[in-house]
Amino acid sequence: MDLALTETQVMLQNSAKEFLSAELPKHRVREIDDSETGFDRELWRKMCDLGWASIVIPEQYGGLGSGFTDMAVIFEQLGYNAYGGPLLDSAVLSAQLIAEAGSEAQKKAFLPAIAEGQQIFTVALTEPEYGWGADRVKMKATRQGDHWVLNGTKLFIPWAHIADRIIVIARTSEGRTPEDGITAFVVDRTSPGVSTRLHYGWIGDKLNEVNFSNVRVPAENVLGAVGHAWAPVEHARDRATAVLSVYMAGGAQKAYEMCRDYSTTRIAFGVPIGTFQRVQDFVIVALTEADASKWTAYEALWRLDSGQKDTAVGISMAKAVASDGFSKACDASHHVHAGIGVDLDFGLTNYTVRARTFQQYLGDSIFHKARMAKLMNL
Amino acid sequence: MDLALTETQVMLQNSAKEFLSAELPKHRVREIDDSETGFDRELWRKMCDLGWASIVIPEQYGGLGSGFTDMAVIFEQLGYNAYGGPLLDSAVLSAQLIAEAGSEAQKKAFLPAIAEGQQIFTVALTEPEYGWGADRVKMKATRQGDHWVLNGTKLFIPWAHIADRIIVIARTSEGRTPEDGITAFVVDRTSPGVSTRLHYGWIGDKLNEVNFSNVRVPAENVLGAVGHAWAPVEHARDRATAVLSVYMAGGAQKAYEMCRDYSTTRIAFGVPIGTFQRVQDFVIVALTEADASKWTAYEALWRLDSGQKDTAVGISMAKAVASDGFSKACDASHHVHAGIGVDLDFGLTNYTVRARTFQQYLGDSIFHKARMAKLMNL
Amino acid sequence: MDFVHHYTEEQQRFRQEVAAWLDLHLPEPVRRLGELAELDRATWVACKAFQRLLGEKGWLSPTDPVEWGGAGLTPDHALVIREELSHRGVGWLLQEKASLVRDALLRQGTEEQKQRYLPIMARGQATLWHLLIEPGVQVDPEGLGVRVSRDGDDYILDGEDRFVGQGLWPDYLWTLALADPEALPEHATATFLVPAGLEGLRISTSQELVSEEVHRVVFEHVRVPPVNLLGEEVEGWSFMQSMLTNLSGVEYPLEDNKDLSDLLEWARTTTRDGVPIGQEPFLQQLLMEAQVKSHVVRLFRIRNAWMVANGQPLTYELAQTALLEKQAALHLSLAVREVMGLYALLAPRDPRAPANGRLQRHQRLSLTQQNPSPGPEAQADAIASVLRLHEPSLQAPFMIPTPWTDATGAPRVVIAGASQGDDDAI
Amino acid sequence: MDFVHHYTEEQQRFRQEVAAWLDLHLPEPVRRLGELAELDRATWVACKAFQRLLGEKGWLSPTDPVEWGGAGLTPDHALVIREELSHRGVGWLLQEKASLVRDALLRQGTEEQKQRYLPIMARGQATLWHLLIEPGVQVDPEGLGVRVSRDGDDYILDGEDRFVGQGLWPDYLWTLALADPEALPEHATATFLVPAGLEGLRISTSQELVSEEVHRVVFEHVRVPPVNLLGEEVEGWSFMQSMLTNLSGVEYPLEDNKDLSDLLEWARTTTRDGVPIGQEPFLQQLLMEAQVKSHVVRLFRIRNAWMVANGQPLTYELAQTALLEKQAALHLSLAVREVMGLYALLAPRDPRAPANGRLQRHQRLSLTQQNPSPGPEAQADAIASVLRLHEPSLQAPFMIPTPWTDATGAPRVVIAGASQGDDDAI
Repeated sequence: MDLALTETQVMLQNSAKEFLSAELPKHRVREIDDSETGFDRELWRKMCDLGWASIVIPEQYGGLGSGFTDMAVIFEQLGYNAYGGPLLDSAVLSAQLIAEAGSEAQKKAFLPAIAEGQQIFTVALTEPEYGWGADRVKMKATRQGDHWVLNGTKLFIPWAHIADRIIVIARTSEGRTPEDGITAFVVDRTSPGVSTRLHYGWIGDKLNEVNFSNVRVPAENVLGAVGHAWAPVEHARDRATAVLSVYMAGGAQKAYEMCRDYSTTRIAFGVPIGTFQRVQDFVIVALTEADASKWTAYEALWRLDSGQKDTAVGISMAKAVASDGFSKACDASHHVHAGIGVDLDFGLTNYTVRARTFQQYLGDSIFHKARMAKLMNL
Repeated sequence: MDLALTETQVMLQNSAKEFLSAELPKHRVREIDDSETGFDRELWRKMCDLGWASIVIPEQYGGLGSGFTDMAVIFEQLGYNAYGGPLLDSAVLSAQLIAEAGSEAQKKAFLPAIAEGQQIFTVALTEPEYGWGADRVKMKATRQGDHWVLNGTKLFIPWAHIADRIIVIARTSEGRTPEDGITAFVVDRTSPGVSTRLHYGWIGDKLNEVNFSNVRVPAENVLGAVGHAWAPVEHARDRATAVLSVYMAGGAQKAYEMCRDYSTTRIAFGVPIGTFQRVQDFVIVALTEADASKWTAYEALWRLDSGQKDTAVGISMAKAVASDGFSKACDASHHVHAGIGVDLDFGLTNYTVRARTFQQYLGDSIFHKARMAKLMNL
Repeated sequence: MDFVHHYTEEQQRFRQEVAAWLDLHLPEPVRRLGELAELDRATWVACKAFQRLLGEKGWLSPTDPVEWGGAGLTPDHALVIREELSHRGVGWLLQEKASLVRDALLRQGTEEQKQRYLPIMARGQATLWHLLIEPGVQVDPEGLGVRVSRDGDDYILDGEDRFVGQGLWPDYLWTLALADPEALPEHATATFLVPAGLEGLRISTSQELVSEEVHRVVFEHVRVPPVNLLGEEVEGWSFMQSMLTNLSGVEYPLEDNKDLSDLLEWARTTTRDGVPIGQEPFLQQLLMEAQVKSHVVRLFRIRNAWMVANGQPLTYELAQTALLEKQAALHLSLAVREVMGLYALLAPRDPRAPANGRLQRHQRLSLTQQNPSPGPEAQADAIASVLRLHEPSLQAPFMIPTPWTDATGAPRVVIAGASQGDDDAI
Repeated sequence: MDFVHHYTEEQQRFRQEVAAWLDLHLPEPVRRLGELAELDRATWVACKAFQRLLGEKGWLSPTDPVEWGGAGLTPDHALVIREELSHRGVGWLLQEKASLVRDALLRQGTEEQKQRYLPIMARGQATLWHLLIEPGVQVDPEGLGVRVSRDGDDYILDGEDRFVGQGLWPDYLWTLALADPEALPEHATATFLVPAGLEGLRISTSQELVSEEVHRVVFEHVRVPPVNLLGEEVEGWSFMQSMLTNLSGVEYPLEDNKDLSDLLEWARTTTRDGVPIGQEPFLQQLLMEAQVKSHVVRLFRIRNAWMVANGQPLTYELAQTALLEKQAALHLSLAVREVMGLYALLAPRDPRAPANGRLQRHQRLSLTQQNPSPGPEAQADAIASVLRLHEPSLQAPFMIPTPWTDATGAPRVVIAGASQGDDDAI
């Protein structure tokens, strides 16, 4: 039994703390969020120079080949600072999908570029009939000679507007199960027929509608076997989900700390408001949601890194906890902060909007609990 | 708009308050609950002498022909005192089913006896595959000459052990829908082949397992048309559900009052515990659950009595609110009372055990919310 | 019992009259206005013009005497006006919160002040923003942002606070100002109706999650003439209490919860593999729970209005309703996300936004609607206080008390160094 | 990181030894005992006999020195013993709560008391009931039921309070007794280990929702000799704190939540029209929510034990875990009812009862497990206190403080009229 971080992990944590507190004060987060693309290429470059995009990419493809727990230590700090950019989608989700399903040539072509941050990848899974299961993949790809032709619409695709390549999950045949007949295609964002449009809304990540109109993709850009992409997609999604859960735990931790600190400094009726049991109860909710998110996520990562059984059920539990917990921690923090909390300059809403968004991203609590039930033979 | 009780209703309320505070102090409730049958025939006689069993039975059959709101005023007080006995099952559920589905001869034979309390009826609906929908009625009745033969088991049947007659809901044919092919039979409890057994458990009403082994029922004891009993069963159940909801609101009100009073009298750390916001919050939960239960139930009764549209959705909402609310009010009251609340002499558990039981009886919150959704075309 | 309102034939005829008048006079841009956040200057001018038309009919204060700009109508007629405006989505034009100030003026203003303010307010010639204070909630005087000092006959206001009101700029600001931060909380608080054209007033642009009706106003040495003081110098709390305990705003609820019905409609019409989302059992239960909460809030409001209409004393009811309403809003916000997924977050500008993005607005609004002053769930305090959970001996019903009212609801006013009012009650 | 415990080969051999011994010596009636409520005299005698056997091996206090009746083993060996007993459903025989009293005696008892009590406790020759007090929760001295007065050298105990312990009758009662109700709360509270055979002791029969482990004990002029006083006369609080802040009981959790796994199994195997109930989407979500809550409690306990084992200071963690555990119990209780319907309420005696009626017991237990002293969620108080939410300046971690410990965790003891200990700290 050992709940301590390794020395390497402590180093990663300290360097991330130092970097992010210098580079990402809350007003910077809002500036970047409010900018046209929501993407700061210089910041991205610095993050990649620290090696953050390379951590879980195998050594032979230019990565560090480290465990997901190492990656998560960084992401906990990113969550604490309310900014991740395309790191999760490119360096975890896309990279894992390529590492799992890609051919040697594809791995060599894509992974080093991702690891160095020279190329940004994203995965396009969800569609207008929104949902995270294989049954929600309806978009069709049809074979024409040595090309595939993609037609259809993907919604809520993170960072597609600045991505170099989009891994499109599409249906190439109808199988006996929804999982059958799904194929993954690596598509250049600048290919003719690809168009992206940023979604407008109260969204804590940059999501896009991506349209595909007779987009021709060479057959060699298929990742893995035609019709059998779902298993690697699910594996890659699981890994990204575990890392995202820690990101969310970091955000919940900050939402907790903000309300804890505010409750000791804000004076009402002559005393710190933390004197009032009602205020205390909200602080305690935020604390417990943050702790629950953190420990379920790290346990899931340990299962992943050490090859335990029940890895998938642990990851789904972690995401279910983080999906509910990050939002609840923010709600509780808003209760304590009252009026000041909804002031956009104050900083708390940087977390709330991400809690709302990531509650959904890669599957919400309902999706993951249903998955747990299935995995537990319920 | 008029939320006041009528003069008659106020009279009924006062007389019920007076009677019950004299006849049913909390130690009497426990005595009766702990007795072998859980039934006090003398008390039953007195309640019937006050006319309580006759209120919603039509005048031509020996009843008062009053509205369900009148009946509910009595039941609110019964709930407040944590005792109803077989009044709901006999004088509301069974009587309404007979009034709706019965022939003139059946009404004349049964309703006056119910109205005077000379006979006690109950309805046997639920089975080992427990549930409150038509799809849960599996027990078979088969025709043999001028008789029907019943075989099977009913579970959780209130007061069957002291009932004179049991209205058995059984399946006489398989229809296109679960509602088709259900028939209601009036069965003497003493008929050969009928056996009842009280359920053991933490149960706030006297429930029985009832077994039917080749029980012969004369054809004239079928209530209404063979195969078409479900609609009247559902109507009768709706009426009983509305009345039960008010009973539960009365219980929630008492659970609230107990914790409100206790919070002002119990001293801890030198002050009444009601000084502490955490205690206050539980008192407020109990109060709000009691109020919500009361007003949704009375609105449902008003819909029923005044023949409004959406009566069924109102009733299901009332039961959903009362099912959740009565239990929550008791939980909150337990929180305030701490150790003393779980002492069986103290009286609070008289309410808690009923909250747990009636949460289920005639359908729980899940069942009624699903029904609301269907009625609202969701 | 009877849970619906019945109208007389005369009132039904009046409804037709109001409807016909509205069809004729309600300007197109006002009619089309979806979110107040989209209010531009032209539309705001149209709104104000229409408000003046309403005011000329006396319909902005229908039950007030004609001499003060009202229409001298019955409460039932007023209800008809509210209903017809609300059905057209413009009930907010009635400025109902501002009417609380008008009522307080009517009761506590000087004759000169009544003459000066009441007619222009009733006639829709003055847009009023008021200090953000929740009814029934204890106010911490030290939390007040605006301070007042005396300079000759005039008053000088300094500081910053949050105000609620419509439009881009008000005509008047109603505010409390603290005269002496060193004094006991109840002391020396004054109420002003400040003309918004005075020098030194600045509406700051701090952005909030939902900024449309809450404004941050900065007072920089604003010189206010004595005529803008309401009541006496030390009657600030008293005037505020008079507003907060005013029950004329406790009226029967009108519309159903529009956000919830949008959500239900979306769940009915949006399918997954041909099955409406509303038929997914878990989401269905969530939706019905939201429906139940919304309906209970509605019933509580009916109860409250009925009690007021029938002269029954309110004790905990208003605070209970407000508390439940906030809890229901947060629950609905979660239900929207769980039912709609990421669609819940799309704004009106996004072509994929369901229900014109109203539910995305609800996501933010459900947070801003929580208690705006520190100390969460302040309504719970009010309920506990009125139930006297900390005082074993008293159980009598009374008006919502705060430290600044006594058990009869009468204001307690104490001036530093002098005694005024019922000193024993403190 | 590593979330499982790894055993050495030697420890695995020790496990085989323990298992073999248990298979040989665990009496059949004890093995079959489902609910403590069903404990009859014969079974209780068998339990006590078996406890003595365990004690003779030193396994009731495995890590204690052999001289005090322990087995001088490592914590890992102790864990093996706990696990093997728990797997057989008889972990409760270890009397772990009583071991807190033993540890406190070890630290604060006189030599004579250690000689007198420690060996018999370690050897299972004494069944101990202790006053019902929750760890980490502030105790109101005025709420104590037992009062003490002096009569010559002896002490006289009077009053009534609730005690926790196994069996039908204890050998000793550990209690706090208040010497002077007029004095300040912290004053003059004494701790006794009262032989249960003394005259005037009565175990009253008040029935509770779950009565198996909580007993009401009446003291009627019970004369207690000085040797039964623990520590000094005024060290009652100090002794209690020493017990409550004892971290030796903070160990890695063993079994999964049996009630929950019973419920899951029932939902897997019970069908409606051939479909397992656990596949109904709404109930499935409820079940998984219960699973999540249970697992989070387990992780928190692992975290706590790991922190203790690694010498990290605990602050809010124990109270947080206890609070969450109670909330999870109430949630599970609701889930049981919603999933099982009326089956949830059936007792073991009913032939239709699922899971031998254990879930019906959980219905009641979830209520009795809530805070037993007035003032709900007292754990929340403890968390808020340790987080110092009301004190802006301090954020240092420290042991769970109550008014009777200072920030370093040292007990604060003050005697009426005299000063002792760190007076400034009060």
